[in-house]
Amino acid sequence: MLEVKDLRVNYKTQHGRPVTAVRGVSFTVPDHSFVGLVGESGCGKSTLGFAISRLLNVKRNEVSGYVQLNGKELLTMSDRELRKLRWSKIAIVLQGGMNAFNPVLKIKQQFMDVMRAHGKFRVQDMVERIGYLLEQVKLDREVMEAYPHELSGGMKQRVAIALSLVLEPELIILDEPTTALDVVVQRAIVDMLQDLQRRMKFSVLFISHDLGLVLEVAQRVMVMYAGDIIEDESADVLLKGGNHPYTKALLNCYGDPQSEEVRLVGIPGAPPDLSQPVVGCAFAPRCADAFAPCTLHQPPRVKTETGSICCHLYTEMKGGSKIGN
Amino acid sequence: MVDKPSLTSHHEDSTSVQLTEKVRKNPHFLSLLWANPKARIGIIMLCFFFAMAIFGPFVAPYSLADTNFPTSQTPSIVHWLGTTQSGQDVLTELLYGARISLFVGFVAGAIVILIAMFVGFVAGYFGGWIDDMLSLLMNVILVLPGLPLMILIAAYMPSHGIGEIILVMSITGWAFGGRSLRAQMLTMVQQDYVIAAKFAGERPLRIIFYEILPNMLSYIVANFFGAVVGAVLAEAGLEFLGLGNPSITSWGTMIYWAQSSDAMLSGQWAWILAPGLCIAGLAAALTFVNFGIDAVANPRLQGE
Amino acid sequence: MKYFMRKIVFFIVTIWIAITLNFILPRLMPGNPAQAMMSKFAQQGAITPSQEHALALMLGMPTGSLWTQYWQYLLHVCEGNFGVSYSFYPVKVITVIAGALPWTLTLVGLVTIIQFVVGTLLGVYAAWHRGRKFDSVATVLFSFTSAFPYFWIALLFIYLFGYILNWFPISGGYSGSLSPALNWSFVGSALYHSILPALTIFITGIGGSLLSMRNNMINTLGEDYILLGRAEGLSETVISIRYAARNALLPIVTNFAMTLGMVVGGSLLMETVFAYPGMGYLLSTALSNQDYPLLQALFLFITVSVLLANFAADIVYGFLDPRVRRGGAR
Amino acid sequence: MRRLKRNGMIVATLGVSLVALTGCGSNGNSATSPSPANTVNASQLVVGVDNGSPTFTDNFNPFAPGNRIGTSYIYEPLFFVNTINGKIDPWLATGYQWEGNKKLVLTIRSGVKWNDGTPFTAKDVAFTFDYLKQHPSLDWQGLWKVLQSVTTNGNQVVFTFNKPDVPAFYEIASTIIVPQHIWSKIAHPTKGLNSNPVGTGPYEVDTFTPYQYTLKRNPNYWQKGKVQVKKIVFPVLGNNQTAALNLSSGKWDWATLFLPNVKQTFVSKDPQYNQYWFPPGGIVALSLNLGKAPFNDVHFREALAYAINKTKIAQQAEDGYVATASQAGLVLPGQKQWLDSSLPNGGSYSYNLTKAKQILSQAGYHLNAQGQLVAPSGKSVSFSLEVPSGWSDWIQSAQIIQGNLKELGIQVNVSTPQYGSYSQSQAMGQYDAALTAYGGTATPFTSYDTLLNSKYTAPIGQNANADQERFNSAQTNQLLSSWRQATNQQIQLQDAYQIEKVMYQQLPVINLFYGATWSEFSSKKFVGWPSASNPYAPPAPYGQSPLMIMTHLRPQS
Repeated sequence: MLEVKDLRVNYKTQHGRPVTAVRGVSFTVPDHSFVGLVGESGCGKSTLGFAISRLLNVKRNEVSGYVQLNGKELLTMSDRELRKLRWSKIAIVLQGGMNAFNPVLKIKQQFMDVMRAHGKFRVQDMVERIGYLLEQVKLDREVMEAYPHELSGGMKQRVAIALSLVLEPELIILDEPTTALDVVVQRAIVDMLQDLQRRMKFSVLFISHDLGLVLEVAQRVMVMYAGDIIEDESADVLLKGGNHPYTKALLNCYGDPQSEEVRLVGIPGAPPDLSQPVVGCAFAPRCADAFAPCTLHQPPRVKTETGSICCHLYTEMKGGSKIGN
Repeated sequence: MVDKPSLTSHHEDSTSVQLTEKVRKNPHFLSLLWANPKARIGIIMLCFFFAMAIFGPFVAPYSLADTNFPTSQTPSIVHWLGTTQSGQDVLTELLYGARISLFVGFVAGAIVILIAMFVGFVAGYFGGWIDDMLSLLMNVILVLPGLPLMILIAAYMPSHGIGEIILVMSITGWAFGGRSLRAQMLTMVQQDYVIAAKFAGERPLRIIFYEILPNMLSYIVANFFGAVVGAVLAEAGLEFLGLGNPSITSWGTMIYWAQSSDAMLSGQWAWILAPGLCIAGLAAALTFVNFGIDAVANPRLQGE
Repeated sequence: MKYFMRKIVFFIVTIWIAITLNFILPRLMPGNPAQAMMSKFAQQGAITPSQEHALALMLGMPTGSLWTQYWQYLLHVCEGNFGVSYSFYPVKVITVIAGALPWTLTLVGLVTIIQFVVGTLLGVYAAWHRGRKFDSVATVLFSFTSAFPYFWIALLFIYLFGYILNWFPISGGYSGSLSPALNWSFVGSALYHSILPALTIFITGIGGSLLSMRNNMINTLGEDYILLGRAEGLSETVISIRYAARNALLPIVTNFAMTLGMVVGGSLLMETVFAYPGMGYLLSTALSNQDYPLLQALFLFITVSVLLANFAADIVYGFLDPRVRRGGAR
Repeated sequence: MRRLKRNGMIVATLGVSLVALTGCGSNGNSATSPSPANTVNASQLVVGVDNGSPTFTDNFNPFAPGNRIGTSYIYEPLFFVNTINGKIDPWLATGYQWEGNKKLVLTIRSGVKWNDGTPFTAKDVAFTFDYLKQHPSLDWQGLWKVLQSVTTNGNQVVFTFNKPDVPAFYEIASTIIVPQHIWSKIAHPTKGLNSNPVGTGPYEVDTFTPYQYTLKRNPNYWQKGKVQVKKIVFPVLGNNQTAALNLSSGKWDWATLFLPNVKQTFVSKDPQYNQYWFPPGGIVALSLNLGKAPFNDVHFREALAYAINKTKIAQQAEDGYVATASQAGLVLPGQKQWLDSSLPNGGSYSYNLTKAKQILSQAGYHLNAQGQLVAPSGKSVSFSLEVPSGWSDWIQSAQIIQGNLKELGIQVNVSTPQYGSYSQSQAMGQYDAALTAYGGTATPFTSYDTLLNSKYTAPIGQNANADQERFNSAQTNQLLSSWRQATNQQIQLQDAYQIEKVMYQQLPVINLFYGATWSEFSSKKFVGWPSASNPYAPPAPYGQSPLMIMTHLRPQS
């Protein structure tokens, strides 16, 4: 189980103040669960994903907080330990997959590189395993002999998923895995992913800007805005409309995911400048329902029946109980 | 030369994207450049050389026409860098020489970049057979070894002077810039706003100059500086071989005179050392500025 | 295959253009080189008509229409017949060049390769440890050295190591008392004589390879597959070499022609300063003697050498980059 | 490159080929195993003169322009002509006699052998000249334009002329002689390499590598008692800079280089032995295109002669190694026996700016408001001055002239075209002004003839082989013709005096300074070098001087 507590990421810039891309985020990803993480471009969701897997550039980013995988603290772990743990416990699938493969190595070799980094395998066994995994993602075994440029975007994405499974990790973080693909391919991959997750019993943190897509596959969805998770709710609740005005607005953008009709309602305004301290609710300037406290105090995180939310409006109306500080 | 990476980043969340946006639109490009330590060294050095070219003649200890000093002197208090075989003060020559060296470098660089822009833009914008032909031409010129080609052309030139040197360098030097600007143009024409402008029926010239050019400025400047470096070094090489006009005073002709007057034999190390250092310094200054431009334009090179 | 065919066609077209350039240039410029040669022979006084006639007979002036001459010229080039050198008369140009080519090829070729390997490795190191002391010092230092004019460094070396300290010979390719042969004393002498020239190329050239490798490498380090490699828990060595350096090398191989062109150009000047018995020194003596047949042939040989090296680089590139080898788009 | 150094090389080439004709030999291979040279050997002379650029070709062919300088030590002429003073020493011929002015009889030395042991005879001499006739490309002097036949009569060779040409004697005298038994079998004299030369000279080829060759003494030499240097080593010269460094570091015993501040850079390195002598060997002059205004105005030329500071040029451009040149067109002091003593000031124009201005204003020139000189025609005077690219001392001279003439209000543009274009524009008369060299010949006749004889010139736009400044004077032509036909010394002298007057008064060219023969040598191993006090030969290691010098050198005791 992945447990994230008060995670903060500051980007250093050449000029002026650091930008706080992730502002004290806490959440958990339980075993065998499929969790979605959604938000607009620039909201910090990918940064969050990278921070969890400790892939951010140490020199340019300050990361603080706690990230624990099955009780082991990732952020302070030694490099050697971390390297061992990577991929065998926590794997990642990158956006688009276009550049996620070394262009000069065959697919097979890239699989083998990972396996060799984590143990001794006989070539024959490795080939067998790769073939099996490729079949799992509904690809031909022969694909292992191909170079990345010889594959289509959808194929590459499948290979990326197969690659993430090679050491049977407990958690897979998928960062916009389908963004560059067309809708049909996207659907096929998402379905396959869901199927794999159910069969192989790993956990998934699925990062995407496409709330509609996430709602279809995830059990639980976290909505991120301006570096913070503003709503963390079960998919069922969100499908009914959610509680946070931002979530609602996002849902409106995509229309009713269950209906054929798509209404595009843009959200006016732009996210705040994160190099300045945020006073009050970050979404307040764009929120149609904002009232006095919104611009003054940061809304506390309160529990809902199936999740949590940060919104004065909700607290006022439901009087939910605070979590944490 | 450094291969110019693409402007776009794959990590949307990274703030560097915002920086890149600033590069494109923010007028404070120079202040960003200044923030880069290497670029800062480069800019300071460059300012120094420009100051030398502008004010050199005013601060020079003697007049350039003054040829009545004892000849072939080694450095002394009176002549910091010694005197030449014809009784001129080496320091004075060095200060005056900055003008010609910078002039040749920057004029040749400007011509080179103009040709490169023209050919690169035409090839990249129009594509098709025009692109094929121009690309072939550029590749051919690129693989022909530059200096031997310059020597061959210069050898047949009836006379030698600044004009001829600039001409030779312009003929042979534009292909590198042309190729990289073409590549840049190729990615630019696929940008949405360019496609939109095309559909809106804007004329190619307008699209190139109003829509595309501003977004390519950092490339053009980098290529220009690269061309200047090439021109400064090539000028020195041609002058050294006696293919320039030795009656003018530039850093290249200074080395030419120093070696043809056996400066080494008479122990006048300063006469050889100083102009070479100036050439290297000028070229290095431009390279440093280019590092800075690169770093500002290319997020991956940042944060050093 | 299409890739290689294209490269071969390009190779041939470029050689043809170089040959044609060689033919056209002298004819575009005013003044008749052969005439110049004549007056040169008769420098101590003006040339008399009988001398002019004698010389014209001796040197063999081109005749016929421009097209005939061009056709003749092409044929001669194909036969390796570049005429007779003015300054080495009656030795054929091709013989003169055959004496110089090996020296340049060996020295410049070898040092360029060494310089490239060392520079590239240092570039990898600098990029991998970006921002650390080595990187900062190396980038600044090598930006300077790569801006040094070759001939200038060569002059300083001769003065310091040859004349003042007397550690190395001032000029030449080997000791005069030896005959070129494959024995230790000759090879040793040749190596000893090549140290300063080699050092010149090395010092001025290494910055270029280092800096371009460093920058490419930094670019490559920003690629997703590097990030993924880290996430996969691959070792530093595998990531830096197999993933980053291997890919960062590709654009450098593509730009080989330019790098090589610069090194060759610089080495030519270097040879002139050291009176090294190679193509560069030959070029500058041909230049000062107005030995046009030799000059033209030298340009052609240098061009063909660079082209061949470049062609080789293209082939290597084909093997290094599967996108080219396996019929991808490029 | 310093132009005069370069000139040295060219003279060397010329010396051999112009004069040449002789032959050489079969294709034996003399490049045997290399001897361990470079050890300090008191009996060998190391000569830094032959520029392989970059390496040597094994060619001792006296007819080929690109031959080895060592060729000069192997083949010999009929007479040794000292170009410094015109003195003639018998060499392969012992004497000569003019019978009228159309018949020359030479007596050939007996007891001379070719270095392959074959005796040398008058037949070889006649063969050599006939060989020139058969191969017009070898007849650089155009001797067969005036010769009718060359025949032998015992040990005599008879030259019959079809028209009188007494000065042709010098060309015949310096023609080098090749063996009939070798060259009669060679059909294309210039096309082959001659790596095993057969000559009568004091040396023969010992070893050869592309970087160095050595000559050893010819055991059959006819004056072998006089030849004491056992071995001569010719290393590759290299470029000017490295050559100067090598000379300065004492690696060579004899060289011909321009060195700046020679006392410090050469003599001081070994003051006991290191010496130099730079005797004048020609005249460097400002050539003005007489076919153009205002150069066709003798007053203008005279003003220029006064306004140019020749002393400064000699001091700065030539490091003070040379003297300013007499306007008479003679290389002094060597040719002083030809000088008309009535010429004022030895025929020299001294620097006098006031006088120059005065002459100009008397001739109707004036300065305009911008300070430019305006000719009587109303045109302001400015012109370009051409100097070959890379001849740095000439360029420097031109820059000084530029500064001098600025004082007169004349704008001079110094241009440095490639040599080819430079020589072409003079040949075609399409130039304003140029620096040029002439003179230094054994008899001043040859210099005057090529400089002044209008039969060689051509209208502007057409190729003139000589007289490129386009001087045209019937009186001068007449004087030259008279001189050409005169065997009588007095008549020759009278004609010379007249021509000197023309040179002095009409200034066809403006003489600047004497071009020097650069020569540095060390007396550490050998003494007996030529000097100003004993100018028995020009001190050059090329041309025919070595024959004379090698018979004068003796070991340092």
